[in-house]
Amino acid sequence: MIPLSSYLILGAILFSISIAGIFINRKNVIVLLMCIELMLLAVNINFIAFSHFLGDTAGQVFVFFILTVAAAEAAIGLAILVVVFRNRQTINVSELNTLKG
Amino acid sequence: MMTLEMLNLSIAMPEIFLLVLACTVLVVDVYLKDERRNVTYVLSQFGLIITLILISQQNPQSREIAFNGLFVNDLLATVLKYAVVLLVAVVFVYSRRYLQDRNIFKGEFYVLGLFGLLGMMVMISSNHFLSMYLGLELLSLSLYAMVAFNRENPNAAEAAMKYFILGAIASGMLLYGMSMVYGMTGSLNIVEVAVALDKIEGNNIVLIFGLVFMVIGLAFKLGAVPFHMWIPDVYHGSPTAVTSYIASAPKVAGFAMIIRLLAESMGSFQTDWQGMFIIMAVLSMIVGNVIAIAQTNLKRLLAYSTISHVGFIMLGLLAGNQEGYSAAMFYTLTYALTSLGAFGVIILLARKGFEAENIDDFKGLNQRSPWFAFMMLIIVFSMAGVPPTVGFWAKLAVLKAVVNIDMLWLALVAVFFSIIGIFYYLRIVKIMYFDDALDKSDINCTRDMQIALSANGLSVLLLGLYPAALMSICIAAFS
Amino acid sequence: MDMELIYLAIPLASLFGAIIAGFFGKAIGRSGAHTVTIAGVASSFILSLMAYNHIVLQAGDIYNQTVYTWMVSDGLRFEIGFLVDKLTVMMMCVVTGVSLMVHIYTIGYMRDDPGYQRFFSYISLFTFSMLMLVMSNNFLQLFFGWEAVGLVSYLLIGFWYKKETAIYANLKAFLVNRVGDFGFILGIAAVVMYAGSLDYKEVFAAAPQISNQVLDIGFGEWSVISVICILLFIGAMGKSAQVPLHVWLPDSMEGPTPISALIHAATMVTAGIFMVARMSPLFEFSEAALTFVMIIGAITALFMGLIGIVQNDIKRVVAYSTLSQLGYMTVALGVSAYSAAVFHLMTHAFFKALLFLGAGSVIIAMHHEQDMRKMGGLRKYMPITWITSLIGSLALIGFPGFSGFFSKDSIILAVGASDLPGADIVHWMVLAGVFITAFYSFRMYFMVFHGKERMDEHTKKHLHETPWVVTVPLIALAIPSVIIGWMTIEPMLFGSYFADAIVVHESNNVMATLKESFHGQWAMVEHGIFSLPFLLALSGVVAAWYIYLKNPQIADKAQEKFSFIHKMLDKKYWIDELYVKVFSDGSRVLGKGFWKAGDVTIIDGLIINGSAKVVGWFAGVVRHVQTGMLYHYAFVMILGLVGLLYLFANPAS
Amino acid sequence: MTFFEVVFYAFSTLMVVAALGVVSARNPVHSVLFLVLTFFASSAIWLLLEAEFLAITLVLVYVGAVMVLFLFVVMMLDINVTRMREGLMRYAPFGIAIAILLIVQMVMVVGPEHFGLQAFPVPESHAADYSNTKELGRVLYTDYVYAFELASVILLVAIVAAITLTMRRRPNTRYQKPSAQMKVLKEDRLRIIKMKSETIEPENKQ
Amino acid sequence: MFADWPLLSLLVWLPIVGGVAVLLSGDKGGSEGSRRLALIISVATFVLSLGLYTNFDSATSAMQFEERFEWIGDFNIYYHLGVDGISMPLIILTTFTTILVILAGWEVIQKRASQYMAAFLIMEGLMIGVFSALDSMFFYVFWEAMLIPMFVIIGVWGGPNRVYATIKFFIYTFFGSVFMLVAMIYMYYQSGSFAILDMHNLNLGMTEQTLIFFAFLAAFAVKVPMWPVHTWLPDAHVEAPTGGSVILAAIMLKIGGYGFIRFALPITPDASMSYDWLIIAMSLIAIVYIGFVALVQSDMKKLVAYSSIAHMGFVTLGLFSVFQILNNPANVDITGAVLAIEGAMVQMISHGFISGAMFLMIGVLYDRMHSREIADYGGVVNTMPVFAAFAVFFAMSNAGLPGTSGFVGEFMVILAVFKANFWIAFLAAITLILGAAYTLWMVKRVFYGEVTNENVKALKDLNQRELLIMSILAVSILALGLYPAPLVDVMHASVDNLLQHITQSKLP
Repeated sequence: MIPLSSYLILGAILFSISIAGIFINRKNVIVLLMCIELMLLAVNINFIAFSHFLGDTAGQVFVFFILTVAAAEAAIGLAILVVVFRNRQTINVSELNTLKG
Repeated sequence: MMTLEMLNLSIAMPEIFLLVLACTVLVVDVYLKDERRNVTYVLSQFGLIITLILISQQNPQSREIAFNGLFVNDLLATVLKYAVVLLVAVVFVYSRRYLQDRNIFKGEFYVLGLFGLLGMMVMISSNHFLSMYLGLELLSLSLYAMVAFNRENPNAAEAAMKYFILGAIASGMLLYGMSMVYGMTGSLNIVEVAVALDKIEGNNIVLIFGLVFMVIGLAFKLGAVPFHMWIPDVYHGSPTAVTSYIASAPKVAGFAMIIRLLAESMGSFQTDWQGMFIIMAVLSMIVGNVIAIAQTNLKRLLAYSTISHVGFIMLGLLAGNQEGYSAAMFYTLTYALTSLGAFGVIILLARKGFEAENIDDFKGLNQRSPWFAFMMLIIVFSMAGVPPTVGFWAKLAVLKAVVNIDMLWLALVAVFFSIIGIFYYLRIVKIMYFDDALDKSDINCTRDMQIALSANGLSVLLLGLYPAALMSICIAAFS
Repeated sequence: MDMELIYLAIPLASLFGAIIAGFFGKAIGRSGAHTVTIAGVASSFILSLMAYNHIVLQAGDIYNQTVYTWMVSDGLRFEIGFLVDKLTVMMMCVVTGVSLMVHIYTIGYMRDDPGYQRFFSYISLFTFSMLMLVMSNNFLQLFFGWEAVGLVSYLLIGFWYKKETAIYANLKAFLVNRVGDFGFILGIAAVVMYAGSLDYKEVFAAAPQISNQVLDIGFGEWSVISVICILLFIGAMGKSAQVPLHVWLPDSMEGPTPISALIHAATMVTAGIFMVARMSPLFEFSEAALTFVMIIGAITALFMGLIGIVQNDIKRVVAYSTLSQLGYMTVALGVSAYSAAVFHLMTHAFFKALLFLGAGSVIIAMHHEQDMRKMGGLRKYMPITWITSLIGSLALIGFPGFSGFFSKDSIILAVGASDLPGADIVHWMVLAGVFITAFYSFRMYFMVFHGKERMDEHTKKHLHETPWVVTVPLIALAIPSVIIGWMTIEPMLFGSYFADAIVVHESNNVMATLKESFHGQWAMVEHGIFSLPFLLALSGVVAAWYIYLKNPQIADKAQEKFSFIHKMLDKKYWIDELYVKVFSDGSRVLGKGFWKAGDVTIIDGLIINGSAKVVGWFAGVVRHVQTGMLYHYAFVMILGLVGLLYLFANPAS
Repeated sequence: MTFFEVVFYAFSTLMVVAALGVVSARNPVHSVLFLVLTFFASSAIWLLLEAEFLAITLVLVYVGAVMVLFLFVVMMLDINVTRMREGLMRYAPFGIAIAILLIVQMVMVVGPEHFGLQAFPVPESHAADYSNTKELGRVLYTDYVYAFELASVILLVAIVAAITLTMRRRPNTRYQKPSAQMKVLKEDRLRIIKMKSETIEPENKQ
Repeated sequence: MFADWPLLSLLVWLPIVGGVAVLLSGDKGGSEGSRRLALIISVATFVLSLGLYTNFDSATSAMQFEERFEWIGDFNIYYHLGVDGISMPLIILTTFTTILVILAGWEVIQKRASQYMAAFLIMEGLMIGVFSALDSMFFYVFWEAMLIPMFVIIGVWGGPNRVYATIKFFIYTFFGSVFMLVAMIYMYYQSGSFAILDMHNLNLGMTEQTLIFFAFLAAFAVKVPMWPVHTWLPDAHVEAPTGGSVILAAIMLKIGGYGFIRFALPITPDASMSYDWLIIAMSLIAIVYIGFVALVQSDMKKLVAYSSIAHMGFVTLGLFSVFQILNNPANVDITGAVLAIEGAMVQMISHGFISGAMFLMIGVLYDRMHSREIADYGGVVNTMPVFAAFAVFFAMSNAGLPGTSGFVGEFMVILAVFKANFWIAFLAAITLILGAAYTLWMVKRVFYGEVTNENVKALKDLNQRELLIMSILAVSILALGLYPAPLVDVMHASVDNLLQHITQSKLP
């Protein structure tokens, strides 16, 4: 029997990895986008696990919409990335620091 | 079986109309030639007026539920929706000329603006974590796109990128928090959650754990320290028209989100999130006011000032009672209005190829246009909280709420940092009134902009002279 | 005629003249100005004489009424009112009389001055102020008049406002007087505190009860009445130029001569004497205060006279003589011989005014040359001035029969009769003063009217007697200088003239002692010829004659031999220098210190601008937290998350 | 160890490793591929949780569409890969520390203490004829119709935004306008002008 | 006349609305019209304010001419106006001074004259509002709003260093007042009302009183200004245009003193009593220390500004010596407490006239020479005899000469504080010397002596307008000095009432 806590711990580990990824990645914006996908995945695991253990479909419905939104987010994120690249010829995170102070 | 009647569509009329409007604008715009783009503008404004009328038709006596509990309409929602629609309409007025001058006068601005507005209205009216999340994303996605709207501007792109990444992290955290609450209560419906939480005895670590994540998501939206880092860069990098959008209506939506998620659903954990809010409020007032002093870019300065105002809004919220909520609501509404006016003046001064975003660009404004200098004066003093402008009453209401919960020290901290704050507000007035104009060119702007900006400025003054009506609406919204 | 109206009209007539001449001076012209002011003062004088007639000769009722209530606060009535008794009426006559003379004299003296109307306005205003002072029945009005005469004195000393020395002198005069007023106002405050009233009558009535009280002012307990009297007397010291507040009077000679005569010899400076006499019901209760008064007076009388010896400016000699004579009056006050003091005040008013006007006459003739070393032998050229000045000088030295004799001898006798501690030393001091007075008076007289004619040719050619407007007042003043003492000594000193106004306690009553040995004026004159004071005076005259007329080189030799003493006297004991260094420079240094160190450096620099700078600096530093780097932003958010989790969702706690 | 546990731990390990790969791969293409792997593993775990529809959606929609989009953009932007990844390890220790701190904090809460089998017993498995898809589909169009509509709007916004931001009209691109071509009239193309006939005069008349 | 008019509302709003009208009339085509309009409005306001005096019932301490409407019902904030014997004279002073200020700026202000006039009119309305508001929030609104026009006046029409001065002025004052705001909110929750009179009847514990007292102290001490928070004043005065200086000195400073009377003393009497030594010490420092500082100023305006601080020291001294007076067993029949408070009040009014006159006087010189440095002048009497006469008169009243209004208040306060303590009176009386020293020394250097430079030689004497202003002021100063009873009489009842509040312990 796999207890709920195992799923939640898995989610927590994924969440933490994604956050660490955002922090340690200083070069490529795309990886940041991927980290965000990871984070949403962690959330989804949580929801589905809860949904399963609670016997309630609401959690799964939520995940369904999270997936939808994540797709839309990815689209916009990549679009912005393209705009940035066109303007700057780079997607290096360390170079995106004109706005500061 | 479900029937259409059960959805109770009539109370969602404004949203439905707005959606139709946005789609119509989208479609119509495709068929318009560039020189006839004004049609899009007029159509949007016209639609917004109808939306306003529709909202004012709503007269909820109590909480009215629609869409199977995903949607709620109450007085609070009606008032806030009215405010956001109005604010967005004014933003559209302000931005037309600005967009034209920069060759980004495109229908998509209005489409995105309207979709964002829809997102805000969904948030305001949401009675469910899901609709809240979707509303938030609808708004956020529209905003991300609008920030990058001027594709030729590298700063805008950079701002959009930062906003996007940080915003996505924040909504990830919000979701994570929601998932925990869902796990503990077995429901995503705000009312049901509240009911379930009442049964759980206090100090449930898991719920507080979830609460922390949710609070972070909310704090990010408002821009409270330490989740404020996006604000200066986004305000600065965005086209001023978009900044004026971001700086006004979404704050109201953010406020609604906090009320729905924290006050309504997590009300029984008020003491816990109060603690978090105290920390963030104090930090916001310190960081916002102090860093603003060092700014030379007006948009950036206003961004930091926003952060400090968020601190004040949170003061009201953390009071956690009707008085505090209504004070925070009053504060939010009037601040959105004031901040909109401030960006309006910046837009007013901008010209083709020239962004009037440095403080020095305001030099001698009183010589160039005494009237608009006066408007800016009112706005700035309102931000500083000097009577007889409305900003004073907002601060008073909030301080009152804080004093009433025996947190006198918090009130003292707040007023202390507002003294530091006054320093940079005065600098703006000083620049406008006491310095000679560097650039003596006339300010020409469209008539509708003049009227809107004057109305905006004067309303800050008039609300200051007679705040009672708005105040009692805010109080009624929470009774 | 209703006496109340007369009393009201006396000061107002002068005020009217002052206002007309002051505000409409241009319109009415020069002659208009002097006509209207002289008319005003003359009516004051005549009305004063009528009042004298009413009060003294007809033995009419003493008038003590409120004119109007200035205000009432806290049950304390602040009023303007008149007290007209014999003391007042005497002062009124002296003031208006001398003033009238001075007005007339001014027509000649100021003939060519562009500020002619202004001058008349000022002196009329002065007359008004002085009358208000002497006629007052309460402390408020007393202070009003007190300060008003100070104001006019300020205006008049600085009348020639282009003259640097004059405007220095008037500032100095006002400030030194203010030091006196500082004490005076505290004295009034003390009176209000302990007597609960400003009215003389009520205060005097409360005096016995006050005299039992003590006041703790930090170091030891003081008798309240002594504190009050000393404070009031500090006021008198300022106005009557007693050491150490005497420094302004010699400098005040920078003003036109008529005002030197009017204000700085005859009337204003005697206000202090008058005030103390008026306050006799209070002073009588405090031996400490009386002793203090006496000692101050003696010091002034002796040491200021000494300075007179070395002065070469004709007016300054008279000024120091005035100081010295004021000292005599003060001594008299100190030994409770108030009547003697007031008597001397009156006689002195006439002969000192006469001396000043005489000096003024000389100055006119000498084309505004005041240095005696450039005069000499004027007797031939200006007979009237010569004679009247001689009369004045004789009166001053107390030549028997002249008015000064009666008053001064009485004072000396009174001091001799007093048994206050230190009275015998003071007695010797005033006796020494007699010699000195005679010496400097006649030194001046000889240097001016006798001996070699030391003036330059041009001046000499134009020397002639001054016009009638100048000489008539001289004559008019010379007459009372001779006779007034003879006429009034009996009622004033030994009669009941001041019975209502002056209170003397039995134990202090020196005048009663004197009265026993008084057998009429003749007897006094006869006795006076053989008395020590006269011998001293005579030797003073002879010494002056010998040194300055007969054998002038002695003076130079003495000057060389006693160069230190000469220098000390010439420098007036360095008191001016001391004051300038300590008070004037000192307060400027202090002010600069307070300002630069306190306001500019600490408050503004450190606290105000400092905190603004710190905040600004801090802002400049903190803003760099906003690095612009996305991962830093994310990091801050994560820190926030970790922090909040730690604080709020920490299962370990 | 039951079959379910084997599956769970195997895929969990795979998922964590893949996730680590996402954040640490030097080449973004590798990152994307690791991410795909993570999604696959996750899909398997979701199957354990009887969320069949979502599991398949994840694979189809996410891996099939979104990840391809990612790959597409990575390729398109043609980034200097080696330069992009340098310096990663400098901050790694710090990142790992943060991650571990966070994991500790989170696991202390979500661990067995609160979410063990006592608190949340494993529910009964659904019957064989239970259709997760049908169940979801039923609520999606009834109870959650509002959310569904909103999701559609969000997708619309995403489309609008992506087009607005990235579509470029190149100024030098030439378009054909068939309608305009069709509407051309002769008069527009051909202009007949009348002029005097010119005759060339000989230069030297004389 | 005016008996049944809503006089106070008219007084508050007529100038404000009038000011807006003047603002709108603009400067296009000359400012003559707006100047006239401003003058008419200010005179009308003054005439109306006289209605307060003529209809005033000095027998009662109750608020008169009361108007009370709900303003912000949810917060219990009322539009509540009313005057008593303490505020009424200050209102008349305000309306009076405004006329002079309008006149004083008549020709001098060429730059944006309509804005200038409007600013003063609006300011007038706000100041009247401060003096007549009976609801603490209403009061606070006026109190703070007042800063805005003043800020603009100094900043726009001020001298070279105006920015520093005006920001300093604003922040200083703002700093003080925000703490008062918190105190007021706190008291609201204690009394359930923002009405000032309700706060008077509030019982507060010692700690609360102390905190509230210091909040009030922060607000009012800055305004008065008391040492050591006075440094904004010299800067503000030096940089302000003449009219600004006049309003600042004549009225704005009074608001601090008024605040002490209206708030600090009656609301926190016990705390006031236990910290009276602090206020007295600060006042005495203001009198002595500032007196010395004034002595060494080389800038005329700075000198007069410092002298203002010293004179205002008498106000606070008078107000807070009450406790010592009441506790001094040596006092017979007349307590002196009333005398002290009335003295402070009279000092405020009189300082309004005198400081106004002094600044106008400096303004007259500045308009001609564009210098405030004493060293640039000398012998002005030679070229401007009439003006010099006025100057000497004003200087004398500044030095507290009897017969001028400057004497009355100082005299009353010295008489009263003597009942408190000999040494307090001793130090206070030093002003007699110092006040005369710095004022007359300035007069000497500026007016007397030979003409030393060409600029002075070219000076023209007063014109008709200036003569009018100077005469009005001189007559007022003289009238008040010769017959202060009409002023003092209206205060008695209110001061008695105030004393009752002060003497009654508010401890629960």
